[in-house]
Amino acid sequence: MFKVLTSLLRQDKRFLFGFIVMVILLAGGALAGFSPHDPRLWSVVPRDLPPSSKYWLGTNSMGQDVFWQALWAIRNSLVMAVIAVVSSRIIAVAAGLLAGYRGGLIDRVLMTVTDSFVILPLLPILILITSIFKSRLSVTSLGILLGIFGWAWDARVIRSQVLSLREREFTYTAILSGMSTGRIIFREYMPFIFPLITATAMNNMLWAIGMEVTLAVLGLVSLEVPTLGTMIHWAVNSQAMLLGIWWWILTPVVLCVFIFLALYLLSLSINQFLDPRVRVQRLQEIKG
Amino acid sequence: MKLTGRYAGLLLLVLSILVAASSLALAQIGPDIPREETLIVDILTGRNPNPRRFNAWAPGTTLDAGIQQLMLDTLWCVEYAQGEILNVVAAAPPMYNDDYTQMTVKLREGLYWSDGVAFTADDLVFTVETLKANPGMNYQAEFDMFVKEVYKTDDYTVVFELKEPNSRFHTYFLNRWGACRIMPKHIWENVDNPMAFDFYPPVSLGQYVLKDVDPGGYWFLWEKREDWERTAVGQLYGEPKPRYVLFHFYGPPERKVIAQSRHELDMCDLTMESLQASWENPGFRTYRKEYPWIVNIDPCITGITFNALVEPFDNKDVRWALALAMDIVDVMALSFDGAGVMGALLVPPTPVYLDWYYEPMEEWLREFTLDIEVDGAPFKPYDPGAAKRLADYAAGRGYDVPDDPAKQREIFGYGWWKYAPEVAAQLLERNGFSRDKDGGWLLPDGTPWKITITSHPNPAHPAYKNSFAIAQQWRRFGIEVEVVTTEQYNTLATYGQFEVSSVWPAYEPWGGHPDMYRTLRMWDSDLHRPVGEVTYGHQGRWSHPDLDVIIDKLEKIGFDDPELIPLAIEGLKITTAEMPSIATFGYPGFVGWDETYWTNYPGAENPYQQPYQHWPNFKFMLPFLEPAGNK
Amino acid sequence: MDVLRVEGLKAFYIVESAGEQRAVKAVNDVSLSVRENEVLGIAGESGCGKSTLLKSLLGNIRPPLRHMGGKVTYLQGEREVDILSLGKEERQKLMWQHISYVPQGSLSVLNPVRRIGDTFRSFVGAHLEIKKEPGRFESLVKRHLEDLGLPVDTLKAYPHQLSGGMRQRVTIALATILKPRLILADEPSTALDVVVQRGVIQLLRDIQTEQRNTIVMVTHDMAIHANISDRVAIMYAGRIIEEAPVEQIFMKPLHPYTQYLIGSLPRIGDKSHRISAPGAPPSLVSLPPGCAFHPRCPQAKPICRQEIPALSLAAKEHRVACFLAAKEDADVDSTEAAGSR
Amino acid sequence: MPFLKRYLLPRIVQYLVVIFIGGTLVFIIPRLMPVDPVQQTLQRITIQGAFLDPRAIEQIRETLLELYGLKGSLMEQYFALWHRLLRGDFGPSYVQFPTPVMTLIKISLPWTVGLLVTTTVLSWTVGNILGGIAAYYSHRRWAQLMENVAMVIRPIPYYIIALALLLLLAYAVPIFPVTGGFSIGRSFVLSWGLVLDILKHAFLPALSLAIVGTATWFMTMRLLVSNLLAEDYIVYAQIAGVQDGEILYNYAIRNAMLPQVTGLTLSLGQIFGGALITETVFSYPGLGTLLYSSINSGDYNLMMGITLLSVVAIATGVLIMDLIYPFLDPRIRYE
Repeated sequence: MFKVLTSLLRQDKRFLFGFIVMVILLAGGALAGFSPHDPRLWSVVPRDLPPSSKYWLGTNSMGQDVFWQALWAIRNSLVMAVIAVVSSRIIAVAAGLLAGYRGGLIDRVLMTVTDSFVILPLLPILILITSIFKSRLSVTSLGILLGIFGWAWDARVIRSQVLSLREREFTYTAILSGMSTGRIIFREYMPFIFPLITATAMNNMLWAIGMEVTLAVLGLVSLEVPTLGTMIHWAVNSQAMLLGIWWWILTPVVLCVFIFLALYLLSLSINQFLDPRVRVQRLQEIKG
Repeated sequence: MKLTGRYAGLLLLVLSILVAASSLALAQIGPDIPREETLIVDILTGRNPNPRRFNAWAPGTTLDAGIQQLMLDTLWCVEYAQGEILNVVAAAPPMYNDDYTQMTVKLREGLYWSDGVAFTADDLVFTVETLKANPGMNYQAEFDMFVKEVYKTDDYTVVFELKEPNSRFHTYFLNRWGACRIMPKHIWENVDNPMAFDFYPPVSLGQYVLKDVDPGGYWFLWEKREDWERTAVGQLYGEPKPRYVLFHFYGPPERKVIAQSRHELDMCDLTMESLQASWENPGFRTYRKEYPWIVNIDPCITGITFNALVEPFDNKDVRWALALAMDIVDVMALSFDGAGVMGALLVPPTPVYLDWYYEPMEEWLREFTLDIEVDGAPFKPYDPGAAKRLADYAAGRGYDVPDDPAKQREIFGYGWWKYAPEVAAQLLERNGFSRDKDGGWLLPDGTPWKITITSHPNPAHPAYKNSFAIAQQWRRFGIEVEVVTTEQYNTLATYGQFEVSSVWPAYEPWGGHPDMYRTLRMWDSDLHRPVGEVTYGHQGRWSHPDLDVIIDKLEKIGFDDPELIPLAIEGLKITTAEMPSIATFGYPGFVGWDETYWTNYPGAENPYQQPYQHWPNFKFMLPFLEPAGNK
Repeated sequence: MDVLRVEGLKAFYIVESAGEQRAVKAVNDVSLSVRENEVLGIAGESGCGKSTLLKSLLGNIRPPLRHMGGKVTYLQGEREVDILSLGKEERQKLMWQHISYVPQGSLSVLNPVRRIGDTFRSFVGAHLEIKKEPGRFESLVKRHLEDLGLPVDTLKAYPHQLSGGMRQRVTIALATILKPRLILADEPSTALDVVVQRGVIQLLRDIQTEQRNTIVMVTHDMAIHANISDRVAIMYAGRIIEEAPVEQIFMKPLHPYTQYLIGSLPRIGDKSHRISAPGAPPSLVSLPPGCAFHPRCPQAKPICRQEIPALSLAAKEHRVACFLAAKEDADVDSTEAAGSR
Repeated sequence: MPFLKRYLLPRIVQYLVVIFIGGTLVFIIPRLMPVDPVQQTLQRITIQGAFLDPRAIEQIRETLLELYGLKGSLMEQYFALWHRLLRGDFGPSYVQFPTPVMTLIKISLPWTVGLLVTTTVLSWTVGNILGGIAAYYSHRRWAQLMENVAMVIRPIPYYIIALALLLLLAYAVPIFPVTGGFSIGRSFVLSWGLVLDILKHAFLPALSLAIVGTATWFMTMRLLVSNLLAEDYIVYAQIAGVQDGEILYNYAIRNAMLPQVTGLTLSLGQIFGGALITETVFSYPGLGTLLYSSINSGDYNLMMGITLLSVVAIATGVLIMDLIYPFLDPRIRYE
């Protein structure tokens, strides 16, 4: 694993870039814990100051240090995205494996449900749901909520991979040698499915972060928890653009771009490293 | 690559055509509507998804895009800038008999509907009868409950016989931000289902008539009637100046700033931030030309309401402790950069109410004590110097603030409660609250105290900023606070499913009349319902036997009785001592006016009228506007 | 007359792994000439570089494959052209009318979403003005298919609707429609069953008879070479190690590797044990010094481990690169030896 | 017919299941909300009415529950819903009572459809073509530049892009209108001027959608095509000297297009949910703002109407897509 990492770092410039940006972002998120201010308190620093040596990214109209707010935002947004990714991966893997391995009626039922989730208009439904739970939507529960809606696509990808694996020789050998289903799946299939999980995870993470921003802009999440979305929400509603407090609005936007770039480039090169076909396969799965 | 080139060329062509087309006509309004004869104003309640519905008597119809301002005049109207009640369609104030079971209304003569039919007592009688007979329509329940009979004695006199005494029956026809409006009988008598009838195109009783609507519901264009003098406002104030009035919803505040920068919006409501962003707009002005810019005559008070049925807010000491844990200067600084008029009483601190209540009660407030001792003397919570502290804050922010204490009182209010966290702590501790080692407050049962404030979801609404600012105070005091902004905050409040809410801390009084019945009645104990049921009184679900007595007395005296004010003062003393809600400051109206096309808006230097375009009173302003002479 | 002359061609795959650049010497100093109207077979185990050689002959060198030296000269009419120094446009002009290509794996080389006829149209349209002359394309294709005995209906089909043999025939038809002087065929019959294979080879042969063109046939299958080739070149580890008329190769193979190759062929009536070369072909990344075959060669001598034998004439029309077979020609070009180390 | 049974039938079943799930979801979710439509209406009346007697409110409440059809158990309401839906009736809007939901949708739908169909199709076409070209000529500098631009634009929150465009082209350089669908006071008679006017008003929202849409399609297409470039049939055609344009369009893009067509269907279906944010930013008179305000005001019926319409539209779109897909991809037809 470590060898793979070093060789990717050395030979793939995109990977190197994505890796460095990601490491910086993660370090920033970890650093948030050392913030001198409670991120939910206002009036802790003078208001509306442009970036300076004292306040690296300036201060906002609520009297908060944008730098530390941004670190908290990275931390919370990434945590939220990771929770979304993990929970959606669990559902996707379970559904994909079950449907692909068992086939028959289970497959048909599961895939119909899956396709329904692919087709349902997500934004209106998410808005409906978040406006119910908004008060209780912590970073964790928002992550889980997004996870519940973000698995369908990838379950299909995993299913078709399992389908093709099932037809391969070693499955028959394994079955004939009396291996249990669980062992077959975990010992024999996982090595093939794991790359798929990593590849789809990156995209899912991007989706989750973007969705959080949209919901926050509409004011549908817990607004005092700093995330990239709530930072944008406060900046926009305090007219940071019109009043020229550019450091406040630009910080979360630039962070969004960097997170995206890092994840995108990482996924691109990891995919290429694993199997150049995976991406196409994923996209072709749409036609279902 | 040939193909790509062709596509790019095509795209470029389309683009340039569009840009060229755009630069030809910049303005939002079409070529047939001369800009200099048009007054463009904001719509407060936003897009009207059903723009061709003018049925003002069915629930749900949007009224503030012209219906209540220009189209349907009411019998009476509150004028809160001057503190009076105007007779609009009525020729005189209502006349009650001695036991308030009969009300007689004299109507103005010489009024005509915009389709040329004369307005008479028949219209009013028909309206009341129609509404009474159609469940679901506005005022059906009220008329059913009170009106025994309604008839005319001549073409301009209507008599209401009431089922039970009601000294304030006329207020159903008194326009504050809505009232029962009158239907043109000649149109509605042919309508089968008055609930479903759209009343489009509408017939107007006001000085303007609908010319055009946006099928998308973003704007409504009204044109001055040729027979404008045959209307109530025509008789009262003469000819309105703008030939067209355009109600136009632009969206969130930044869009209004943009529209004003292009001189496509003359009057609108802004927020503190968007107001600050508007200074570069040529011709821009605010209500006050200098800091704090805001409208100080809005008859609403902001603040925070406790749910008196939820522990520990059922405890007066807790409510007071939370009030004393707030620094009003910091609250106002955080929410509106200090722009506002603070008010300690649950009465809006507008000039007329300052005269009616704050002035007479000031002495009492200064001497008022809580039953707790500080340094061996009863604690006096009132801080007459709060206005000065706010003025100092504003000066520190670089704003131009007058030094004269009297001027400061006029701008920032009379005073507020002291910022006394140590007294607050004392109040809590004597009720069994304690602090953990980090200074965080624990409930008497030893668990951490966490308060949830439910608030308005719209960042442009004062309640929104206010609740975050108040949360900051309590958080600093050591209480864990969470602010939940939700569309449902009003419903939650009505069902009592909240701890602390930013709904209006007290119901608004009339605005232009000293009667406090409208406000105090809501704390009547017989209106209160347990948590989980809809309440029809104040959402805080607080009541007090002494206040019940005062409400009863108020109910029995008329609208012009000299006892009104003394009784109300007694009631306000109770609400002050009990602190069911914390009042913070008067509703700050951030109006933004563009003087490029129109001048003589009713600003602070000449408040001849209330300053809003969304209030029904807007129509009284139109005859006084002056064209600026720009083309 | 030589229609194609390859001189000292080198084409390596440059791969980067773990930060190091490595060269996979797939075509390593190959010289070759193809005469008019002959079928030249190129044989060798898989991974010996024969397909890469063909790619290079087509001028289809794209990363990670890189041209490291040498020339590929075609004779076009009176003109000699080096395909590797041509611009893209000029190279494309040369294609199909002069040089054509029958690829391996007929399903994947046909555009899956277009009908066979459309593929013919775009291939022909790239070289002939068919838009301005309505009917010219149709009659051309029809006549060509009829000549080859293929049903004209296949034009309306999609690739996946055809059987493997039919697809391969269609691919051959596609490659030969403009009557190229030279056809480069890469394993045209691999992956087909034996009966179909024979038909496909027969088709190629018929075309060659009919159109009188030259074929370079790459396949690992010696039986096919026996069947169709006039001359055969044997490749091993990126080099040509023996080149001779087909009878010579089969009757009198000189290189020990060729001997193994021929020796391992089944023969009717011969029940003796077949011997194939011991060991596996070397990695093209790190070739053994000297003759690349020496680790597997039972007769290897010290010189074989030190110097690379040059391809030299051992008999009439028979060239071989082996110190054992051509002792008289032992002086080795030292620069080339250095280049391949 | 096996095609019918193996291909068509499952898809039709799928279609019905999706609509069923969608309908059930949009029925359940709003009822979990603490918003009480009657309360919302009462609130509006309270705001608008001068002074309601508290006792009268109780009476109004009863009347409204009756009128809104909110009396009865949830099961009864649920069956009533399907009963109505089968007749194509979404019931009355609560907030705009008694105007039918369908009427409100009909007012807003043309604007949204006009705006979104144009921009979606436009950005899909442009994005796919540019993406294909950029992948095909990936080593050229301009292609790399295009990719970098798309990569930076794509992650910027759409809201910010829209707002920035508005500030730039309606405020800083005021060449486009701030809001609305067409000029005020213009008579709604079909004419060249009106069309131009509508185009002018739609330009900024369309541009914002097109920028983001194009960037997204661009990136997907680039990825698809660059993966296809190693395909044998493309290499073969290149060797055969087939012109780049021909290969790019008929080989690379034609093949990469297949998944993109499905993507287009899905995104066209989303139209019925309205471009919620676009319409809010540009105050465009479409379904998005209608949906958003219905959520805010607890107008269940309107919410359900729009969301369900959206579900039906997407499901139908996908079904139609599935039915014509065999014509686009010959491999499926003969499977």
